[in-house]
Amino acid sequence: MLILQGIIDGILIGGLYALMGAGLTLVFGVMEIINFAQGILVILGAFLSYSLVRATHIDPFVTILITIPAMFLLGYGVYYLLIARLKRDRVIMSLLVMFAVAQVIEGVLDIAYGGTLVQIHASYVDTSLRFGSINIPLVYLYAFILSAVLMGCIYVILYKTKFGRALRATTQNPAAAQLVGIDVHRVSAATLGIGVGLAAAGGMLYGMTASFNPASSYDLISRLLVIVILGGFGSVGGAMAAAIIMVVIEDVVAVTWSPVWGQTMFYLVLVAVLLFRQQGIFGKQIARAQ
Amino acid sequence: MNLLEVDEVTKAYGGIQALAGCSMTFEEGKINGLIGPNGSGKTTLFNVMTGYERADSGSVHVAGTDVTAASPDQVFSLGVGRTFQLTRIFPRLTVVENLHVASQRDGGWMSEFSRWSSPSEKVRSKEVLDFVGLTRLAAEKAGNLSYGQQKLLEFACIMIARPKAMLLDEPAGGVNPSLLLHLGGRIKALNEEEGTTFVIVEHDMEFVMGLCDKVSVMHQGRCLCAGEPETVRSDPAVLEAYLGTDMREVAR
Amino acid sequence: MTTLHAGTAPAELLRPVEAERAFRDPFEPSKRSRATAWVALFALLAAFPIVFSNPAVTSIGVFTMMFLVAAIGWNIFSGYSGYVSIGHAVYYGFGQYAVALLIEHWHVTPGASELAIIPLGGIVAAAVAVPVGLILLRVRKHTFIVLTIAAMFIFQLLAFNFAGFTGGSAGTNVVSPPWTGTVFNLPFYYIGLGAAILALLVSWGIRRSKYGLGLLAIRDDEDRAKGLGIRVTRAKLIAYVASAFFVGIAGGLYATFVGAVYPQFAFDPTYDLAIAVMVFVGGLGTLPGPVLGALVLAPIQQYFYIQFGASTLYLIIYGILFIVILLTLPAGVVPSISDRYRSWMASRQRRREEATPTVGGAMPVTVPAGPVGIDDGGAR
Amino acid sequence: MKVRQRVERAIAPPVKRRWASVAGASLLTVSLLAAGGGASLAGASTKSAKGLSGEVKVGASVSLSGDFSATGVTTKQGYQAWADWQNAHGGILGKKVHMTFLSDGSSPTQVVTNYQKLITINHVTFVVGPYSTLLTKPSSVIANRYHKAMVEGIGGGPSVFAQGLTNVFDVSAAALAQMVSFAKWIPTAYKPQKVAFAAITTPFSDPMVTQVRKILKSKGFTVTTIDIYPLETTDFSPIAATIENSGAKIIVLGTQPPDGYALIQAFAQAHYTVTAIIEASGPDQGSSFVQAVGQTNTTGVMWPATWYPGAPGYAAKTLVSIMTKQFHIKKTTISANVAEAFSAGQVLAEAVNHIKTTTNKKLISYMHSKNAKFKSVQGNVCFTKLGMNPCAQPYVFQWQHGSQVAVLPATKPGVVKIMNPKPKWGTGTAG
Repeated sequence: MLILQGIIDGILIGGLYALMGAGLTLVFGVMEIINFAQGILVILGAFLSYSLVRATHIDPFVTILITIPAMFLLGYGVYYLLIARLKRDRVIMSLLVMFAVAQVIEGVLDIAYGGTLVQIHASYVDTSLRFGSINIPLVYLYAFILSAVLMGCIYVILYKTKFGRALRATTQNPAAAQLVGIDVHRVSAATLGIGVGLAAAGGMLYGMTASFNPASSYDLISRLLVIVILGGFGSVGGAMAAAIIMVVIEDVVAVTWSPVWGQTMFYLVLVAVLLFRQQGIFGKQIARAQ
Repeated sequence: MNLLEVDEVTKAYGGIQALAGCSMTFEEGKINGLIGPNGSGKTTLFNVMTGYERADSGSVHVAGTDVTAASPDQVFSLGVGRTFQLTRIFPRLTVVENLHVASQRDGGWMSEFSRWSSPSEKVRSKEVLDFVGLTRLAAEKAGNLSYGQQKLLEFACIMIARPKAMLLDEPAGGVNPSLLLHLGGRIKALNEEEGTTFVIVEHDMEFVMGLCDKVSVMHQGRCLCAGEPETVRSDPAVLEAYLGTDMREVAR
Repeated sequence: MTTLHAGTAPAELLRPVEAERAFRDPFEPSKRSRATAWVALFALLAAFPIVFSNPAVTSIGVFTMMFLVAAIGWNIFSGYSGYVSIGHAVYYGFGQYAVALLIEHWHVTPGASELAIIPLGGIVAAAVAVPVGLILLRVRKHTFIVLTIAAMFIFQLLAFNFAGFTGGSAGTNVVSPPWTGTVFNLPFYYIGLGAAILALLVSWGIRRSKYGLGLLAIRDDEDRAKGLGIRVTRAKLIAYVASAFFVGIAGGLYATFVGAVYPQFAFDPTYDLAIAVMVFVGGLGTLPGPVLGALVLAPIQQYFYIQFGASTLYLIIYGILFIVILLTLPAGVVPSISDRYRSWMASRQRRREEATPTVGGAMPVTVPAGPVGIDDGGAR
Repeated sequence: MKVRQRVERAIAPPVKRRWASVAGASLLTVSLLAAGGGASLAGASTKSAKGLSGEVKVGASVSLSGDFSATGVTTKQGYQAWADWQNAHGGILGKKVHMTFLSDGSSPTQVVTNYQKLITINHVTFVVGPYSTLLTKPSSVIANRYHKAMVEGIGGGPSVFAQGLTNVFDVSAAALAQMVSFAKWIPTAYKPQKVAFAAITTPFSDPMVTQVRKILKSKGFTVTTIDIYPLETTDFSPIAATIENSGAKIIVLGTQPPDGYALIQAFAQAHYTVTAIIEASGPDQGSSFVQAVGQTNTTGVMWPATWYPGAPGYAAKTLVSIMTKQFHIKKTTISANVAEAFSAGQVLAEAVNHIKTTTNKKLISYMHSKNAKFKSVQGNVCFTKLGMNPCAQPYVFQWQHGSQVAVLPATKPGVVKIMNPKPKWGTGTAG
């Protein structure tokens, strides 16, 4: 029963990580950028929703109608302001730039909110569904549902729209995409916008399920990176599956053995998988040499 | 004697059969041409021969040694160097530095940790640079060179290690005619003076036919035929294979 | 020696001197001036704690030396091979724990004999780096970055888990040498400086060796390097172990100096980012880059804490400063300055040549070609 | 986006070595920095030397950013409040107290430099402790090197005392003592039964819980589950699930605020009924706790602390009024850290005023002497050889009807009756 509870918790929380990870993997896929700021952006999203809820007493889920567009613009701006200017060693340079961005955001959040731990509130925060001894907190369930819906939106955007086609083309070959008239910069900027926008949604959900302060981002980003690697860089579906599998493994180990080993296992699984499959669980085979 | 032997090699990517039981031999001291329509498996064959990819089945031998499962560096140390269709040099190293990358394994195991810019090394690299005519650009970053110069540099990179065989993948691609003439001259010279074996994948028929002692034709992952340029040129099967591509090119 | 028909000069005429001249960069400062600069720099560093003897200043100096050793070490692997590791804190941690635990288990008397244990931190770190490197180096660059972070967390968690051995969350103590405050920092400073010089010599030796060239080749195109006979895994592993050694030394220095070793600070997730920032700002893959980066940024960081630490303003200032440097000098300060210097020298020389139109100039022209090279002159 | 000039490169071959120019540049930078940094640090020293005579300088490093930023801020407030109170009450030896703060970003590295700076550049006469056991350890070593007493209130993990330093004085109850009164109370109220334990891996929480376990085990209670989880944990549901599954009705948690909130929330969501629950930290955070877990879930939750805003300690009322008036903090939300820092200051001042000299050496030997007893906002203070405070009798607090009250030890003044068993989750009233 305990294991079942672990599995259910893992699936629900995994969904949330999938949402936060989706932004990361999408951005990587399109422009090979490891967005090291995704962790603090999630926290930023959480703080924005927190402020909105405190100021207007609207439901937290409504706040994302404001925070997602706002954070989209942030991502869009960051692309043109910073990332587009990087010319060489983009992978690592962008990692460092985004790390610097993360520091700046953390500094700003610290000044604005201080280090106090806060949590986003809603009336249903204590409610949960019970099936026998299995217990499903409503907040987690809602979070999972919203994650699923947003992931669905991402799927639609990727596969059913013109923008999605441009985006996928850019993922596969930026140079060729440029040749057929795709404005790679605009696609990239929009992608970073979407990635950051997803962080806003993920942040709201994270802020409802856990208490947070500006220093919470470091633990988040390392886990998100692991998920994205396992899912195969650039694969949204992979990130989703990896997130759920990883969190389930972690939670099951945590309930049956110990939480410390649960977390250790989280990282050990990554190392073990990569020893056998360098492209992650779901990543495609690396393109053949020339 | 055959320096390179490819025996019944197969290689598939997903549903595409790039090599379908390809058997081929390349004689020592000869300039061998390897032609075939696009997608006939030439580059894949190179990859398999030089250890960049592992054959699904079949075997590859270099001077009698089985290299089917060898890694690129092992193949190289047996004296087989190659170039790439899209030139691969080290753009952030200077031209001279590029050259010395390949001379790593000269000497004993500690030689690796010796200076690459020792006087004797420099004499050797100047010889090679003079040979291909890049001395003037020795201190230049390789990434700043023009495409044709990069082709020459890639050629020189292999040459400096004095390989027994050089596998050139479309050396003429994107190179202007005068430079191509120069390159052809260098290949010929190296072949005559040092006895280096060449295998050249090329679409420029004039270049291949004028340079090679022997030409092999690939089609659909197999060796269609091999022989003197003249014989190959008039082989009906070859014409058949090229049908629909550019017959005049072949027949010319 | 084989006789090749060279483009112009007959091979018999080739002599080492001539080859030497052919490759010389006219703008390169002479060996002597370079050596002088380095000696002067280290003389200055050696004199620093004597001139500025305040313990708070020398304390910053000690931490700067730790960063200096680690940055030079880190650059040996990540700078030269292009495999950016942000998990070298593993070796920082192993250096710390090895030294702290060895001192404890061998009952080393507090004092100078503790300092003798510091090199063991490097050796243990290097020993750990062999199996860890063999696992991590199987993957390529992007994945490698994340995998190094994961490895760091694994070891951090293990340090928490095996509390019986490591002391768990309470950490491990090293009893500080019983020296007075005025001189306490000096031995640590000079050990750090010595280790930095050693690291620099190794880095320099690697940079001028064929082996180092192989690493740079791996950075530019690993597959191609492999095809040119470089045993890439071996090459990467050697550099990885060498850099782990120096980071381990920095860890050992930390353990004896600070006296407290904790899992989360030994295996610190932000440690490598700090190092990477230093090396990138200085100039990745260059010899003086990490030296410059560490000497400037490490003290600045500590100074910022003291000066602006009252709020997190320092984070913002540091972040913005870093972004500005990355965007304006993407290759790092060292290469950017040297490029500017070079183009300035070149334009000066051009002007001089225009004034006195002589063919030749500083370089022996072997190919009568225009500035664009032999694409045009290949038809000779 | 600028396009680099290609032609220029062809003419001026850039070669890898740019040492001289760079070595020159770095030389310059280093010397500038050395001069600049040294000068500015030294500048601080001349300024401070000139500072008002008749001031007693007390220095502290506080964590205003990083992991301990939340608690670091309250620590600073506590010291500041103490300085204000002390100055209103005659200062130290008739001189005004001047606090000097440096920020350490929660890093042990910085703390080492900071205390050296405080002592050698700011020339503080006394030092008081930073936040947390983690940082107290290295900083007390520095203080010891300069023969300074390290009077501190927030670094009572056993590892601080394990260093064997004689200059450390922890005015608060040591970690091991924190939950003792709870552990002693349980056997009086309950029959031996299953008890669940969980603790975060910090040098303070972990030993605290271990001590309770020892005591309860000796009284015949059984341990069902021990979960030790790392600092990085963000998802606490597996820990909650394990405890729920154990069926234990008595729960002892070595928490920090985030997990302290999360576990209560998880139990509440699962409607997991417990009869007694104590958390190391979390419930002590006042309104943040209420906000995080919801008003109705607070009732009955216990935590150990040496102080609470209504406690009758020495100068307690003044402290509360300083905090509310000067720092605009609601009475109910004043953190215990404030009192812990405040107490450190109080004890320091009392000791110095008693020996009538600012010599640290005499201070240390006096504080170790048998008859040295002090009173603080947290209660009585005396010291063992290693600097622990055996005179402290930490309270156990409980949320009752929306306010924090002391419930243990029952003999102490101002202590109210314990609410036992704890009501079901969500049934607490706002009071």
